[in-house]
This record gives sequence, C-alpha cells and structure tokens, in this order.
Amino acid sequence: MTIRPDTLSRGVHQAPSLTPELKLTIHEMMIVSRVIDEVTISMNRSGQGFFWIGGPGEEAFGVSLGLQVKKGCGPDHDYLHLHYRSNPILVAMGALPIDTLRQMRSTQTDPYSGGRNFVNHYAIHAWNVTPVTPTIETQYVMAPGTAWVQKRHGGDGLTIVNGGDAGTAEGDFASCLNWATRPGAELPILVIVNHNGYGISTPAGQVQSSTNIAQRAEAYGMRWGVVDGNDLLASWAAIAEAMAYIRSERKPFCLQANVSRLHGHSSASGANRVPDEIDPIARFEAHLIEQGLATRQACDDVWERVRAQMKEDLKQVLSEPLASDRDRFITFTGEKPSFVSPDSPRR
Amino acid sequence: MTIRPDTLSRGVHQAPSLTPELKLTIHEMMIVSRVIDEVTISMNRSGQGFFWIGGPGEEAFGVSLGLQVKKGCGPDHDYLHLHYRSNPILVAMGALPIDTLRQMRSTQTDPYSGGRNFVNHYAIHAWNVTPVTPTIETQYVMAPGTAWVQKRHGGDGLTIVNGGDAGTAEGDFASCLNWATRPGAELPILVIVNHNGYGISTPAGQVQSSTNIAQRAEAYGMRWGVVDGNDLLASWAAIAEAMAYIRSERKPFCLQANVSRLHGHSSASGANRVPDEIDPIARFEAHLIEQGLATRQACDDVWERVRAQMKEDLKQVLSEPLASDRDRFITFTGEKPSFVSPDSPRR
Amino acid sequence: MATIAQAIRMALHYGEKNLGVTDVFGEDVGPPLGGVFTATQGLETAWNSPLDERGIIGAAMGIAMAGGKPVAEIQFADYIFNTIDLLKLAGNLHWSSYGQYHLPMVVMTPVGAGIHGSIYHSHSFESVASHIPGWKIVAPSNAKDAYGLMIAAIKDPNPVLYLKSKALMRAVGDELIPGEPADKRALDSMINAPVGDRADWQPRWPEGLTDYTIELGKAAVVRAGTDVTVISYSRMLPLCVAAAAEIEAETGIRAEVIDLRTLYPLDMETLEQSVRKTRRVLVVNEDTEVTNFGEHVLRKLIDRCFYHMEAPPTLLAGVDVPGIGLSPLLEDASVPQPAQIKEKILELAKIPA
Amino acid sequence: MATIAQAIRMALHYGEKNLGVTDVFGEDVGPPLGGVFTATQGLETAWNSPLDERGIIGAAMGIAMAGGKPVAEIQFADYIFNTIDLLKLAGNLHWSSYGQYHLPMVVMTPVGAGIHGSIYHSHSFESVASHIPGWKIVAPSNAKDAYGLMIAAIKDPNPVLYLKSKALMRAVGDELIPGEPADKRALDSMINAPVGDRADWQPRWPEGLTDYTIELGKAAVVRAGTDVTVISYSRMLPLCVAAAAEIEAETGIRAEVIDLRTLYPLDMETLEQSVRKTRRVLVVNEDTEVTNFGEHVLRKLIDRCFYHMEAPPTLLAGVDVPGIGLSPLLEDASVPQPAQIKEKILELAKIPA
Ligand SMILES: Cc1ncc(C[n+]2csc(CCOP(=O)(O)OP(=O)(O)O)c2C)c(N)n1
Ligand SMILES: Cc1ncc(C[n+]2csc(CCOP(=O)(O)OP(=O)(O)O)c2C)c(N)n1
Ligand SMILES: [Mg+2]
Ligand SMILES: [Mg+2]
Repeated sequence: MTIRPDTLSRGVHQAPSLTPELKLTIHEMMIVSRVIDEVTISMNRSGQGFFWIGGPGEEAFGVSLGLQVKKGCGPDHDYLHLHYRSNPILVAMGALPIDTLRQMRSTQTDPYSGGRNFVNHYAIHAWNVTPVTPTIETQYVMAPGTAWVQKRHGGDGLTIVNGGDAGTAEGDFASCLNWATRPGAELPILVIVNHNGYGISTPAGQVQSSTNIAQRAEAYGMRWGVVDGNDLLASWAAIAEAMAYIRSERKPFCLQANVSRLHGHSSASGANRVPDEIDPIARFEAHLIEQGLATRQACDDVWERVRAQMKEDLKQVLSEPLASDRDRFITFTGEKPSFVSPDSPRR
Repeated sequence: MTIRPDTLSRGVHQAPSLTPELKLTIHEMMIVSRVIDEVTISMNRSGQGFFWIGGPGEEAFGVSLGLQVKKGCGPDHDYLHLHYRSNPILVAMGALPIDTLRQMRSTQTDPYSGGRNFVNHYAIHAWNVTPVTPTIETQYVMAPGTAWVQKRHGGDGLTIVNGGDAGTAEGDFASCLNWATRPGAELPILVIVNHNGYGISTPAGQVQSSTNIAQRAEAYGMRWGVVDGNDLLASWAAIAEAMAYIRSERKPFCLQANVSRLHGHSSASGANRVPDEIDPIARFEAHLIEQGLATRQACDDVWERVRAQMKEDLKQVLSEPLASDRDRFITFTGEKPSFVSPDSPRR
Repeated sequence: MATIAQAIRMALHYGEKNLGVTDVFGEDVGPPLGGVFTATQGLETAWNSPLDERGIIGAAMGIAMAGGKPVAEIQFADYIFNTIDLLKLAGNLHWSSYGQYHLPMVVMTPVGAGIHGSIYHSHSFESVASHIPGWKIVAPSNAKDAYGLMIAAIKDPNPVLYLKSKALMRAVGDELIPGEPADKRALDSMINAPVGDRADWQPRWPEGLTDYTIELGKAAVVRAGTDVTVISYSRMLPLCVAAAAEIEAETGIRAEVIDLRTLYPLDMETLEQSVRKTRRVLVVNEDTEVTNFGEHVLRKLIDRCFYHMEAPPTLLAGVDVPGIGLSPLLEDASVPQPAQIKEKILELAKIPA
Repeated sequence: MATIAQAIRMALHYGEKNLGVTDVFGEDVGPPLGGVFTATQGLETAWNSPLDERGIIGAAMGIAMAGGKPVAEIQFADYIFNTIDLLKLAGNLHWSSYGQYHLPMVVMTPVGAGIHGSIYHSHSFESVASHIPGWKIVAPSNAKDAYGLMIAAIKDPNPVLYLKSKALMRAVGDELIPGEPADKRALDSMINAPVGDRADWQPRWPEGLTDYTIELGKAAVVRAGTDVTVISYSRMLPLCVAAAAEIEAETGIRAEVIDLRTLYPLDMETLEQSVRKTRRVLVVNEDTEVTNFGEHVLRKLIDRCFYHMEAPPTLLAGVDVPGIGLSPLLEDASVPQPAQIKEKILELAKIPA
C-alpha cells in the first residue's frame, strides 16, 4: 500500500499489535466466519432458510478490520456502515455466530432484524453497527452523517463504510468522497471498497475502466491506498495505518481491498465454491505453519472444533420459532403500534 | 490547458479557423447573447416576465463552443445536453434572440416549450438540442445515451453536456464519467463543467475541496483539462482540441471552463451586475482593439445596433398572446390528447 | 404577526436552543442567504450543504443515527424525487432493525404552485410521500400552525416531513404565536437579515418564545358548518375557507372546512365526525389526481361511513398533466381555482338527500 | 407453453428483430446471466450496464432521444426509487418540449412479494408509478399477456413501464403464444441457456413468433359474473380468479374478475360496465394501502357510478408496514392472502341491496 509516512499524534485508540497469540485468535475468527457461511449455505440448500449471501473470501481483511474497531456506543466509538459480506468484521467484533444463523432462519430471536431481513444484514445499536441496507451504496451517503457528529464531538472515534466494487458505479460513492472533504469540515471516515472483481455476473472489467477505484479519492484531495485483502499481514497494516491517520488527523482515507468471492454472488447463483480464487484462510494458515505458530493438524483441529460448535448452534436455532406477525407493526418509536390487525396479539 | 498533443485522425468535422472576420462575428454574437440577458432581466423587473436566469459571463466560452458544434439532427451531428446558462451557445448556433424573449414572456409562440418552462430552458429537436432540464445534473446521466447511439452509429458526431460547478456534487456527474469510460465502449462525449465559483449563495470553496473538478476524470482514465473560460482565444483552442480528439478517437474528454457570473444567480437574488468579476466581452474587445480589428467606436456601434434590434423584438413579443390552456394536455405523442377539459378547444 | 417563513425560523431557533436541534442544513440554508425563502436566517446551527439532495438526506440519517437531531431542507420539493429510496430507508430502519434504531429527523421542503414557478418550482409531494411508510407528514396553512407543527416535528422521535407552501411563505397569520411581538415591523427588524452585506448581522430573537406545540395527527375544524365537509391543507386551505364564506354569504349553505395539518397519521375521528354530520365530502389539494393522497382520505372515509354519504365523495385536485406551465393561463388551468372550489362545494350541497 | 420469463424473452427477441429495439440492458441483463430471472437470455442486443440505476434510466432516455428504442431493466423494483426524478423527466419531456421530443422507451422491473424476498425483494411500484404523469403502465398476469403487452409497449412511442411479478416469472400459461411450440420441453431446449458454461450457446428461436399485441388500455374480463366486480392484476389476479371459482362452487355467488393488464391509462369503460351490473366492487393489489393505486381506481368508479353502488367500494391491499418480513409468517400477514380475498368478496356479495 502506498500511504506516505506521516507523523501521527499520540494518545488515540491504538491497533493491538500482531502478536503470535493474536494471530492464532485471528485464525480462529477467520474460520468461524467461514463456517458461518458453510452452515448458512447449507441451510439454504436444505430449505432451513431462504436467500443466502455472505462473506467467504473476505476473512483476512474483515477480521483485521473488526479487531481494530473501537467498539462501543455513541460518537466516542467507531460507527460501521457495512454491506452484506461483513460477517468477518462482525465475528472479530464479537458477534455470536448463532445470531447469524437465526437471521438466516428468520426466527423471532434474530437480534438484528427480528426475522425481517436477509442473513448478514446486521444492526447492533450497542456497537454502533448501523442497519445494513439492502440497497447497494446507500450506506455511503449516510456515513458522512455519523462522521460529522464525531468530527464535532471530538475524540478519536471514526466512521467506517464499506461496499463492493460494482456498487461504486452508483453516484452515492462520489457523494461520500465529496461530503468527506468539505473544506474545514473534513470527516474522520474510512471509506472502504471491497473489490472482488464482480457485481453478480458482471466482471468489473466490463463496466469500469480502472481497477483502482480508490484513486477517485485523489481528485478530492483525500488520501487513498489499495491493499491485497487476501493478505492478512498487509491488510492489518494498511488498516492500522489508515485508522491511525484518521483518528489523529480527523481526515478521511479511502482504502480499497482486493478480495476473493469464494462462493459466487449468492444462493441465487448456486453458492458453489469457485475454483481459481485465492483463499485467504489457506494463505494465512501457510504463514502460521511457516512461522512455526501452528501445525497443519492444529489448524484442522480448529476447523473441526468450530464446525462442531456451529452444529450445536444450528440445532438450537432450528428449535426456535419463526418470527410471527406479533411484531410486524412497529413502524414508529415511542408509541404504541398504531396498526394492529384484529387477530394480532401485541407484545 | 493541459492536453497532451496527439496525432489526430483526419477527415473529421473541423473547427473553423479563427480569422479576423470570424472574430468580429464572435464579438457580435457575444453581444447578442449579453443583450438577451439585459432585456430578459428588464422584463423580469417590469413584470413582463417571471423568473430570470441566464448566461452573462459565459459568452467567451459559450460562443466558442456553439460555433464548433456540428449542427443538425440525428447521430451524425452533435447532441447538446445543456444547462440554463447556455444562451451564448445557442446564439452562436443561430437561435433567434426573439425566441428567448418569447420563452421569458411565456407566449404561445415560444418554440422551446410553448410557454411552459423558464427562460433559457431550450429544446430544439432539429439541432439535437435536448430539453434543458430544470433538475440540476440530470443531463449528465442522459448524455451517455445519445453518445452511445453515436458510438455505435459511427461518424464523427459527439455529445456535449454542460452544467455548473456546484451541481457536480450530485452523484450524476460521477455516473457520467463512469458510463463514458466503459472498457471497449468509451463514448464520444465532451463533459463540460462551467465553474463560476458559486451555487446560488454558496461559494465553491465552502463545499468542494478542489477547484479542479475536471480532475475527477483522471481516475476513470479520461483525459481532462481546465481552461480560462473568460479568455476567448484559450477557450476556442481548448474546445477545438478536445473536440478533434473526441471526434476522431471516439473517446471522452472532460473540460472545465472557469467563467464569471456577472449578474448573480438569478432574478431571485436581484440579478444586479456584480462588480469584481471579469467581463469576457470587455476582455475580447480589448483584444480586438489591440489587434487593430476594431475600434472602441466600432464596438459601441455593435452594442447599439443589437440593442435597437432587440427592442423591436421585445415589442413584437409583447404583442403576442400568452400560452393558453389550449395545448396543455399533450402528455403523449402519437395520440389525441387524452385529457380534454370541457372548455378547452383542442388544436 | 409573523409570516410562515418567520414562524418556521422562530420555531427552529427555539428548537436549537431548547429541543436539541443540532443541524439545520441544506442548499443555501446557512449564511449569507438563510434559505431561498429566508426560513433559516440567523440560526446558530444552520449551514450550507453541497448541492446534493441524496447527500443531504443521507447525512440527516447519519446524524440522527449518531444522536443528533437534524432539520434538513430540500430546497424545493421538485428536487426531492431522487431521494425516495433514502426516504424509504429512513422510514423503515426502525422496523427493519427490530426497533434498535430510530431516526429523530425532520425534512422540510417547499411545495405547490402559486408563484409562477413553472414545471420545476410547482410540484406537490404529499401523494408520493404518504405512500412511504414510516414518515409522519405535516403541511401547515398558517403561521401559528407552522410554528406549532415544527415544534411537534422536532420533538417527535421519528422522521417527520414538513411540507411548506411556497405561495404561503410570506402569508401573515391572524393569530399571534405565543411569545412573538404583535408588531410586524418590530419583528421584521429583529429577525430579518438586512439586504446587502450581512456579515456582521445578528438576529435579536423574541424573548418569550414558547414550547407551543400542535400535536401531530390532529386536524382543525377551521370553519364550522352542517351541509358539506371540505377537507384541505396547505395552500388550498385558505381558498376553501374563502369559498365557504362566499357561499354562505350568497346562499346560506354552510360548508364545514377542516384543515388536516397532519397528513399522516390522519385524524380520522375529526373527519368521520364531520362527514357523518354533513353526509357530503370534498377533498381539495393541488397534487395531480392519479393516485392522489386525497383519494386515500376518501377511501378511509368510505370504509367508515359509506352508508352515511348522500353524495359521491369527491376529490378536487390538480389535473393529470406532466407539469405546471409558466404561463399563468396554463397554471390556472392545472390546479384548483377558487371558482372551481365554490362550484364543487355547491354541487355537492345541492344533491338531494 | 412458455413461462412469463420466456414470453418476455421471445417478445424482446421479436422486438429486436422486427420492431427496432436497439438495446436491452441493465444490471446482469446481458450474457452470461441474461437477467436475474432469465428474461433476457440469448438476445442479440442485450448488454450489462454498470450497477447504477440512475445511469440506466438516463441512458435509456438518451438512447430514445437519439432515435434508438431501448428496453431498460431495473433489476428489482425495490431499487427503482432513486430514479423517480428521472422517470418524471421522461414522462414530461414531450410536454415540456412542446411536443418536439418523445421517448420511445420501455422500463421493465420485477415487482411484488411471493418469493420470500424480505424487505428489498418484495416492493410494489404501481402506486408511486401511476402518480408519475407521462408513463403508460402494464402488469401482466400470464404468459400470453406478457408477450402481447411487451409487443405493445415496444410499439408505443411513449415511455412504458412494464411491471413483472417476481413470483409469476416461472408461471406457465394455459394459452399458447402465437408461434411458440406447444411442448414446454422443446421450448426450454431451444431458448433456455444451459447451466454452466454457456459461452458458445446460441438460442434457437421459434420461427413463427408474431406481432401478437395486446392494445394498451384494455382490461380483460377473465371470469364473468354478476354479483361482485373484482379488479386486480399481476400476482394477485390468479388468486382472485381462484377465490371466485371457489366461492361459486361453494355458494353459487358469481364474482366477475377483471384483469386490468394496463394500469395507466385505465380501461374505465370495461370497469364501469361491470360495476353498473354487479353494483359492488373490490380492488385487490399487494402494494401498501396508503395512497394506493387501487384507491384511484375506486375514486374513478365513484365519480362515474356512485349511485349504482350498493356496498362500499373496497380495497384489499398490503398492510401499511415499512416492509415485507423474511419470515413467511410476517410476509403472509402483510400482503393479501387467498382466504382474505374470499372473505372480502363474500362480505361484499352478502350486503343486502
Ligand atoms: C441499488 C441496488 N441495485 C441493485 C441491487 C441488486 N444487487 C445486489 S448485490 C449486487 C451486486 C453488487 O456488486 P458489488 O458492489 O461488487 O458487491 P459484491 O456483491 O460483489 O460484494 C446487485 C446488483 C441492489 N441490492 N441495490
Ligand atoms: C436537483 C436540483 N437541486 C436544486 C436545484 C435548485 N438550484 C437551481 S440552480 C442551483 C445552483 C447551481 O449551481 P451550479 O451548479 O454551480 O450552476 P450555476 O447556477 O452556478 O451555473 C440550485 C441549487 C435544482 N434546480 N435542481
Ligand atoms: Mg463485487
Ligand atoms: Mg456555479
């Protein structure tokens, strides 16, 4: 990545250092995220859930990001405006795998949407995770709002927004760059593009002239960089550097991560494993083994353990009731539901 | 301007050369355009028309552009998607001043909109002038459509789209850059930004980080340049060079013209002459006089002649009836109007 | 006696001082202009946004998510139609996040014809807006209501759309807003920015402005009657009142005129009560007539009191044309005119029971 | 026997070969996918656009201005709401250019619930769309109509919006489209792209496809009856037909079911004739109920035959909630279900004259 080195202020929220222990934790988190996808894909196939979409291939970058988030509620902490491939981020932040299975199953217990939205459409108010919008790119026009509150508030909290490569064709991406750079009101915002080379069936090279989407930031006077999102160490460093800059300088940064799309777009295209794409977990495992931090066997043990646990989770989820019409009428806050159908008992 | 010199193919529509005769013609056209603004402003003040908006300050760039348009109907000729300060372009293309007074007056004879739209909202099908949309920036998403038809059609016709600086904050500007550069489907389109430093009351420096808006084209692999739009000779050359490139290479170019806004935004802000802004006509007259192509007196004579003629035009326009409800119901083409109010005779 | 523009300005001032308003923003909303209709002059929290309606609505949503309380302006409702997807998101985030998020935000925008605005300064918005779930919608017709509804909109923890009639913006009410000076000139000199250079200008706000609130969802019977119910709001409301007064003077027929004030949620109780009494109902607005909000009002009334209706429940609305023409002849032929309102009221009143 | 997706595909093929269609485009509309519902597989003029709905509608307008004839797709109607301003412009350019320009363009988009699509693959669009002047709107409920309405939409020189029900996309009609092979398998093997690598695939189009056109603005009485008029379209139409059949079998009550097919302009003659006969009317659609297109249909009928109505003109529509939930229990509680349709028809039929 090509960030010019800069003197950073001290005292801001620091990225943890990448110790051997942390690397092993990261490894496990990557696997947890991947196994969530395995299980939710299988739920789609077996009719235990409907549409599937998720993040297999984004684990290296996503877990690196999630672990560096300043987690919490309110403008002192980081806001996240995420798209639907962000389970690695959420896992690293500590979200429970079972809750994603719940959303996949559309149970009443789904804490993110109460059985209303598709899987991987999170909303966690306690952690500043704003609702994932199914409309591509709209998160990019909302993110400047939270960042503006943070700018005014002071502190080192920042706003993170991510999305895919194809979606940057929407004007909203440019809007975000513009709002992030108003003179004198530059925003503490990390604008991320997860470039997996496709929008559904359409290759990026067919509809966009450049593979460096982040370069668009240049004309707005915004710093930017491109990183190999399949390389955990590079991703970790790039995020750390960008975040340190944003936290201390209170200015925006645009970071593109080139990632894999290991199971195609979604269940609509079959969700089968794609050959030819780099697997960031395999790559990280090779690193761990090479560095003597783990053995093949140790890695396999983690996979097995995680899969076994997730099986239990699934069993639990399948025993829970689907979301019912009990709660469907909560349109407004602070009021009794105004639209009660005669046969619907209210919570 | 900073266009890299390039070998251009031959045989495409050529810009006329800037002979002394042509310079004098240009001078008169600039004056005609300015006097249209003088008269329409006075019509607003005297209650002979409603809202005023126009192009005083854009004459040097606009007339240069209008004279280099390949005028006509259909994809062999240039398409124009203009904003509401384009009277200099229209005058140079040969539009009649009286027709702009008609639109200002909302007469039935207004050929552009039949008394429906504000002044300087042109539509001339015979010259590929597409309807000026009152919605800022929407012309930038339509322009790729005409350019795409031209790309496929072949020939040297191109599409021109222009708009203001503030409007480029809308995502539509970025959409245009993206659609203009699809790999293998690059469009013959001249994307223009008329930068007058303001959006109504808001200075550009308050809401945009860079004064070089055209630089945004860079990240799309599109050529771009910035020209002093108050300098007729520079404007002429920049347009000629950009158009020659587009006509022969069938690829897009983004050109920013820095222009003046001599009478404020519109009648809503009073439309008084602003001090401190460069007057492109005065500047061009200084050039003509310096070059011995005209005297001060000769220049003044042109002003007088044009003003006298326009007085006659206004008299004529004031004698014409306002647009009536006779024609208001033509929603669809190819059909009898479907909504006839009982008391409205139909044409 | 304030104009509606001044009433809004004072309510926003009260809001930023007392109700937690953090941002009043939009195109040309901040200094020096203070809004194309001067409704945001002199406010401490007012600022100019980029010319980007999607950015404006998006930013308002983000600000509200992070605990701010924004009042965002779309300069003219004519330019809000590229943000409908965002308005829909704002209206559904509470529901789709299972109640975790709610968006305390106000979006205000000028609507309607009446200022020779031609096609793109004459749009109405209530029909599309009321179809977007999750928004409350208000549309005042006088200065006092404009104040009280803005206070209510600010206090509400949900998204509220505030539609202000362009043509009424300078209309002076006949009721005093609590706390405002009775002398219009005095008020003008206190809170209107001077013409010309205003860099050093500071408003002097009336001291006694209050929390005066008009509860959302409450219509007002502004003229009592027994023979026909006329339901309207915003610019059409005073025209309906005038028509009713003329008709009564001329014929003795007494139309009851109701100002909806809040378009969503509807005050069905007040409406139903009136229609059960008059047994005839006319809804008047200036939006185009196909899938018009007034049709919804009529349908709701039909659901509740069809058997009480002695005449066809009727809508008088804008003609189904693509735009309001600039020529006054075109405009007048496209939106309801006083004579048409009178005619419709009389027509309904004269249908035998 | 074609599915609706295949019917559209064949009509577009006929259109690009015989009616001057120049571009069929949108997100994932070209190869390899040929549309998320396969409706554009194998077409010569189909291409993939950037992921940019505003760019898509804008490009279609530009293509139409320059003499092309585009059929643009918005992948799901759920994603059309950031383009409403452009749709409005497309609808008013003919009017505002005083008849100089007209836009021969078709925009097609999948609508409605019924595929467990949750909040953003379940939106309806007819209520907002019908409020936009200058567009004709069609919404087929079977394959033969899907073909004939697409041909009509392509031929029309004005903007036409083509709403296709997601849930019906694979529905096989019971009437043959002129020129299609009767054997479904044969058709599949000719015009469905193979699973897997399809780089070298070429469709074999049926030879005898025709100009079969369903005139815009013509509804169809799909089941004759005397006791109640049921007006519907798109996904709800077959549900209404089934309900009417069950009711007749069970009670002898005969509902007349009308498939609107064209939502704008309305076929008021057919509707009025039926309502004057049955004196009871129910409109069924799945869009949310506030300012719903069905309310417009009812109002138009009230204007014409209020005094013939013996029961409240009634709307059965989607519940006023911000979205369709993913859980089937939520979805079923939000859009009209067969049992509710039956109940409403019976309720109206049983009201004494
Ligand atoms: C506004 C909008 N348009 C279209 C869609 C349908 N859609 C869902 S995902 C997708 C492709 C997104 O591609 P990209 O942005 O590259 O993200 P990726 O899925 O590849 O991570 C599309 C077109 C949508 N959800 N929202
Ligand atoms: C979509 C939209 N938003 C807002 C407006 C109102 N408006 C008209 S002109 C204008 C300022 C335009 O500034 P700029 O783009 O710099 O062009 P200029 O008028 O300076 O030439 C605004 C905000 C509009 N017409 N359309
Ligand atoms: Mg992608
Ligand atoms: Mg400007």
